[in-house]
Amino acid sequence: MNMVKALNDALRVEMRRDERVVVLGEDVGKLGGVFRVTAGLLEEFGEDRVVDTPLSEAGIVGAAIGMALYGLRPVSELEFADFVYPAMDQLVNEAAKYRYRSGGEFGCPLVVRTPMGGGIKGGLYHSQSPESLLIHNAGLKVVCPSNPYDAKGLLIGAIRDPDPVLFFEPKRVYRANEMEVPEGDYMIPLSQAKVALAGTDITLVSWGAMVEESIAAAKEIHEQGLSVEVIDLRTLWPVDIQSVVQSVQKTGRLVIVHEAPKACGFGAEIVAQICERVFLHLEAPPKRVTGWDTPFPYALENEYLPLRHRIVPALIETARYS
Amino acid sequence: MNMVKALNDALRVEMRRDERVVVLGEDVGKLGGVFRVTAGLLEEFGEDRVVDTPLSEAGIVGAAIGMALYGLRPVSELEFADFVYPAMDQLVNEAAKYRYRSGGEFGCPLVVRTPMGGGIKGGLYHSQSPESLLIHNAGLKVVCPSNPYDAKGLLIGAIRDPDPVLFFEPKRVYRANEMEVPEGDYMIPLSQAKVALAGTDITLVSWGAMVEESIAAAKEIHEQGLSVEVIDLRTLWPVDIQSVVQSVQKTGRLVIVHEAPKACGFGAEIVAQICERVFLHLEAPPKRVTGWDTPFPYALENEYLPLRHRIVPALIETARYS
Amino acid sequence: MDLQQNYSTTTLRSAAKGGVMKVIDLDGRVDPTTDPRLEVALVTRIYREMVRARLIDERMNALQRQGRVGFHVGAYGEEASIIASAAALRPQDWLFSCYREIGAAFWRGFELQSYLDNMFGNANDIAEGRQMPDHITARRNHFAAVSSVIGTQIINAVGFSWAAKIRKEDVVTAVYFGDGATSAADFHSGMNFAGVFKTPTVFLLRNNGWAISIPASRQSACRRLVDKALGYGVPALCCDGNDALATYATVQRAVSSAAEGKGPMLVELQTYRLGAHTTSDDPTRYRNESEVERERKYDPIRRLRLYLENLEVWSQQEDEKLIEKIHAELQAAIARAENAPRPAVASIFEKVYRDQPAHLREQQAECERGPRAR
Amino acid sequence: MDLQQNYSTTTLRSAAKGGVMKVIDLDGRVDPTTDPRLEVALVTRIYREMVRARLIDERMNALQRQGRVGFHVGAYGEEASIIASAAALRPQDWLFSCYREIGAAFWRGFELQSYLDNMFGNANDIAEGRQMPDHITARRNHFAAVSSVIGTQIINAVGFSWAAKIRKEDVVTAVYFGDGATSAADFHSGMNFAGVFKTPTVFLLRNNGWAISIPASRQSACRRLVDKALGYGVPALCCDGNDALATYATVQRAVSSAAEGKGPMLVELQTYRLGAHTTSDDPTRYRNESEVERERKYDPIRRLRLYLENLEVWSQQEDEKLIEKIHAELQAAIARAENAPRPAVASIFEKVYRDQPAHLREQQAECERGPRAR
Ligand SMILES: Cc1ncc(C[n+]2csc(CCOP(=O)(O)OP(=O)(O)O)c2C)c(N)n1
Ligand SMILES: Cc1ncc(C[n+]2csc(CCOP(=O)(O)OP(=O)(O)O)c2C)c(N)n1
Ligand SMILES: [Mg+2]
Ligand SMILES: [Mg+2]
Repeated sequence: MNMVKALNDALRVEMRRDERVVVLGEDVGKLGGVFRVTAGLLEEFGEDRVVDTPLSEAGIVGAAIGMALYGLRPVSELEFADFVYPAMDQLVNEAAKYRYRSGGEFGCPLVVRTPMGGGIKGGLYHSQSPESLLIHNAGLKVVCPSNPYDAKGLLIGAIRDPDPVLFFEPKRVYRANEMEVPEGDYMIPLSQAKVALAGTDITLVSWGAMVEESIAAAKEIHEQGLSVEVIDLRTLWPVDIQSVVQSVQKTGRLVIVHEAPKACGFGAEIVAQICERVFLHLEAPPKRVTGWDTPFPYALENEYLPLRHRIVPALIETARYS
Repeated sequence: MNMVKALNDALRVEMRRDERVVVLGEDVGKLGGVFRVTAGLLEEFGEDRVVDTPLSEAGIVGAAIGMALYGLRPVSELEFADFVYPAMDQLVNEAAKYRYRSGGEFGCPLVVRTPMGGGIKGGLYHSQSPESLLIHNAGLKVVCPSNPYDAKGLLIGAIRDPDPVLFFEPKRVYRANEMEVPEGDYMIPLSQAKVALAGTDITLVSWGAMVEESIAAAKEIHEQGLSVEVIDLRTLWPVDIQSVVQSVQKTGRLVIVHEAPKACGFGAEIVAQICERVFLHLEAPPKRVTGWDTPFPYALENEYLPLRHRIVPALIETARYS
Repeated sequence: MDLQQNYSTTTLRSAAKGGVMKVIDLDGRVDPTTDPRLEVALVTRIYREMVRARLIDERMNALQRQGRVGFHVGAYGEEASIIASAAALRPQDWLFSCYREIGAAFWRGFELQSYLDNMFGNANDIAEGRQMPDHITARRNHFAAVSSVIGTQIINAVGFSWAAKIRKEDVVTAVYFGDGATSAADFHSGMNFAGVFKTPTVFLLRNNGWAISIPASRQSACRRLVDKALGYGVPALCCDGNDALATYATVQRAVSSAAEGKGPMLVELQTYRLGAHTTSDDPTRYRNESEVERERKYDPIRRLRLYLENLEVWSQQEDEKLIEKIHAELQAAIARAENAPRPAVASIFEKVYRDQPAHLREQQAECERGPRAR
Repeated sequence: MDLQQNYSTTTLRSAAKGGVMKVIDLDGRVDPTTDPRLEVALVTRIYREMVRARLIDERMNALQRQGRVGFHVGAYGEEASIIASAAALRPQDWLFSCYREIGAAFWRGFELQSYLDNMFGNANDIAEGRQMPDHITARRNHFAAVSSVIGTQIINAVGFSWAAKIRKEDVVTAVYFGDGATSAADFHSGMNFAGVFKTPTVFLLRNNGWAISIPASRQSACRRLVDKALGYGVPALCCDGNDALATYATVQRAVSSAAEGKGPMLVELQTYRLGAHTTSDDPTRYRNESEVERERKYDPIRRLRLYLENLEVWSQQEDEKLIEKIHAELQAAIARAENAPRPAVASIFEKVYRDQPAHLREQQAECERGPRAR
């Protein structure tokens, strides 16, 4: 099953199990979403629970907040993460703060799914990775799976979570590969990172589409006798920093790989936290391999992305540092 | 002159000098802005150049972008930085990317002024410090002065800058103190930090309202024989990292103080950059003293903010680390 | 008498097709053709709540001036538009509001003590002092948590009412917002979604003529604010919001229509902000005192009192008793709120999420361990 | 003949007061009462550009299928609404567009070679391959840089036209957007600001019945899209957007009105998207082929050709010559664009700001120094 199918399956499982779950967004109905993640849901669950909305991201998220306050479990889709900005006010000022400002009288259990990152030649406006903006604003949770199995389990976990979850789907992975994904119900709890590849010499932290690139890079330098531990964060916030801490305690070296621009990206936060927690274990400066601090260009997409050709030298440099 | 007057003076200087400069925003006309920064401008420059707009931040910024494309030099005011979110899409997807996506055919020289941070018991929605969100999105510049003199010079610098500038005004400082501010025209170029207090043992980096708190904390521990170098960044992005690097090369210790929440705040970026650049100089883990990772509470504002009572122990801890 | 003439020329006044619904004139006499013939007990209750709202406002303004509360946003002159509209809802219905409609929460049973605990931001406050004054939460009273951000509650209310429709539950959701809010993005998406999905939403556009210093005439170039509804396929009504009976009747019509499954309705409540925008505002900088003087004639409380006196169901004496009672209640609630402890430091770190995550546990410990602010 | 009947029942069709402006019928005959009596040379030029636009579309779709360009968004069936509207602008006027109005840029002199350099994202492209295909910039042609974000250009165009008004310069700014965009926040602020500040803006609402899979009837519950203008105090006109003469005449009226200082106008151009949304789309999933079949009758190119043929100023032969010429031009431009080099790596790091800051100098050096992507 590829990631698109796995996500579709997760939605089906939850919609069958819990009739409070509704799906809304642009083109999620008849079309089944521009990436087909919601294909067939309209036919199975009907117009009340699978809703094609007018073209307004603020509307999609703002209405979902109202539904969540009422007691539904809305799952909104934004067509691309680049279009999260029209909904930022609702996310940051309403969803993120509703529980807090009501002293816990109201909760806001909603999921906002959105395809993120590069990999489809989407240029400036179909490639962005805005995760750090949502992390910075307290009250939101942020998830980003790297493979079909995790995608299904995490989406189910996100839907059952009592708080608002931004669920970023790496569109480069959507149909890139298939893997065994169990039928039916299983859940991966949020805030648990996974060791995607065990190793001893360097810790590489990543998420989403860059996990595969990281593993490929790790395997490549394995031939040179370097053993890289790749940690797939899976949930970005609240982050499972203990998994990273434990790994760095072992390796003493840290590389972080993400697609978003470097400046104030989530990589910086991990560097800062690791410095705060295990400074004396660090034998080399933590290194970030990221998107450049520019908009996301169209033609030179592969020069923009932190793909294996850029990860390998970063790993070698970090390994050799002394 | 206090900061409000200094900013007002900067606007007057630029509006007299350059008739392309126009001011627009909610209540900037007759009322002179909710903090009176634009007081008297309507009377002097007339309705065409000082415009009270309808209640729409997206409109204020979106229209300013169009004006800038035409060749004007709009200065927008958003009533509080907390209301930057309705304008995020225009800022991130239009202002920040216009030059890039047009191959430099168009520039977008506009300034968005907005009062930021705590200090007036504004609670959740009149206290936020969203600077890191704007830094993360390439194409924007971000400025935050800490005192009246810099505020005037930097605002003039921002207005003359060829690119979009977010100009955050620390409202806690607005009327807090007076200082000598020259009449007439002077400009402080962007991207130049300032050593606000020279020292040798620890580098403290801050901006906006926390600079004064930092200096106070530094003076307090001076009595204990610790010499703190306080760097006021003034421009947050593009950051003058060299000033920080030079200081850390000398001190080997770094503390960053900012009001915004810690996670993915600009402090993390500075930590990461300093690790990348002068790791071997660091004798202690870089430390962040920041707003907590929660919304900004009303009653316990002073417990939320990283005021001197929290800066002092952080400095001591960092100084003693070995 | 032309309504347009009654109001300031600087403010945009709307008139729905067939005009503006009015019942009581300036002397408290009713127009028999529009009189909804409400029960005296109901009207008296509305009147009492309107008086209470005004006295609370006066008291809060005074407390703010004395530096005892940090801020207040009042509803001086807008009491009918707020309380008579809330009165037209059914018990199971819900209200979303902006910051100026505390009176509507009181109507629904929100306790004065809870209000004052919010005003003082003390430990007993429902939100434990996290929010500014006048930013209340009253879930038990079917009243959503107030945000400061203009307009956001509109689309939230639409989603809320839409959920009730999906769940086939007989709940209408009303949402208050000001003339300024009609320019906000969430008015646009809210009205549009409500129209398309025929949600049981009642949009209560409380047009008080001003958005801080911006007159409604500059907020939009439309002839009448209700014209905006047409662009969303949403029917609209308009009433004199300083006329409690007209307000009640008009809002009730909208509520019934929504409850019957006929979808949303926009109701413009034409009123006037007699006071400052908030205690932080100085309206003399931008509006003429003469305009305000002119508007005082339409004071909704005076008109409703004259109506009740004409019916001989209310007297000067009763008025005095009422005022005294409210003052006493206020006195007691203020004393309790003012003497209550500040919120615990833990309140900063709790309820960000349902379950406190590790990083907030750490930060709370750090905060509790460290020195306190001076 | 009732216009409502001509179009799919799934799409929302508007009719301005006094109905929908039409000139040419399906057989190319004109209605003398509405005929703007345009010069033959002008109409012929419009026709030629419409044909060119269609041929470019066909060719780009083919190139995309062959994997030679990455993406294309066509205007099949919407050529009149795009080209005849652009034709109604004066030389000094400006255009802001969404992604579907490249034909309008061509009208204003944008070069085919520049277009293809964008399509291939090569080093000669004005934006050096930074943008997706069909996202052009043509400053020299008074055409703003295209964004993918629906609606944002509307308020930008309002600001632009407002600037011209402030500078007292005789420039009208027209802005294209789709029916879907009317739901976006920036339509709301754009229309509202234009109304309030009486900016010389012409809003060109290209209603092609669909926003990807969402029919216009679900985009809004309003009866007619032009009804939205009323809520902003902006006058509106409506025309058959598949009728080049009606489109020209209607848009010209709006441009003149704006140029005369009468403020903005909304023009709804009623057309139909005969093709897929883009090359990434599969419309068979959500709309009936029969609806599309029905719409083909209203093909704007066929109608305009019949009109010209009726006037005996155009012939089959000329058509063939035109097609041949366009193909040859295309062939040459494609070859040049396809063989041009890729943009330099430096292009990633340049033009983020006017002057390259230190951190981008560093990142560029790092990128240039490091290994290239495989
Ligand atoms: C998004 C946003 N922008 C600006 C403000 C600042 N502000 C607070 S109240 C107000 C005016 C609101 O006017 P209106 O909607 O008419 O309500 P009223 O205060 O008159 O009841 C403004 C601009 C805000 N709170 N939120
Ligand atoms: C803000 C935003 N949301 C969603 C999208 C995805 N999207 C691209 S085109 C489109 C439909 C636009 O429809 P319309 O405005 O009618 O223009 P048309 O394509 O029909 O010409 C959508 C939803 C987008 N580009 N921008
Ligand atoms: Mg108002
Ligand atoms: Mg369309």
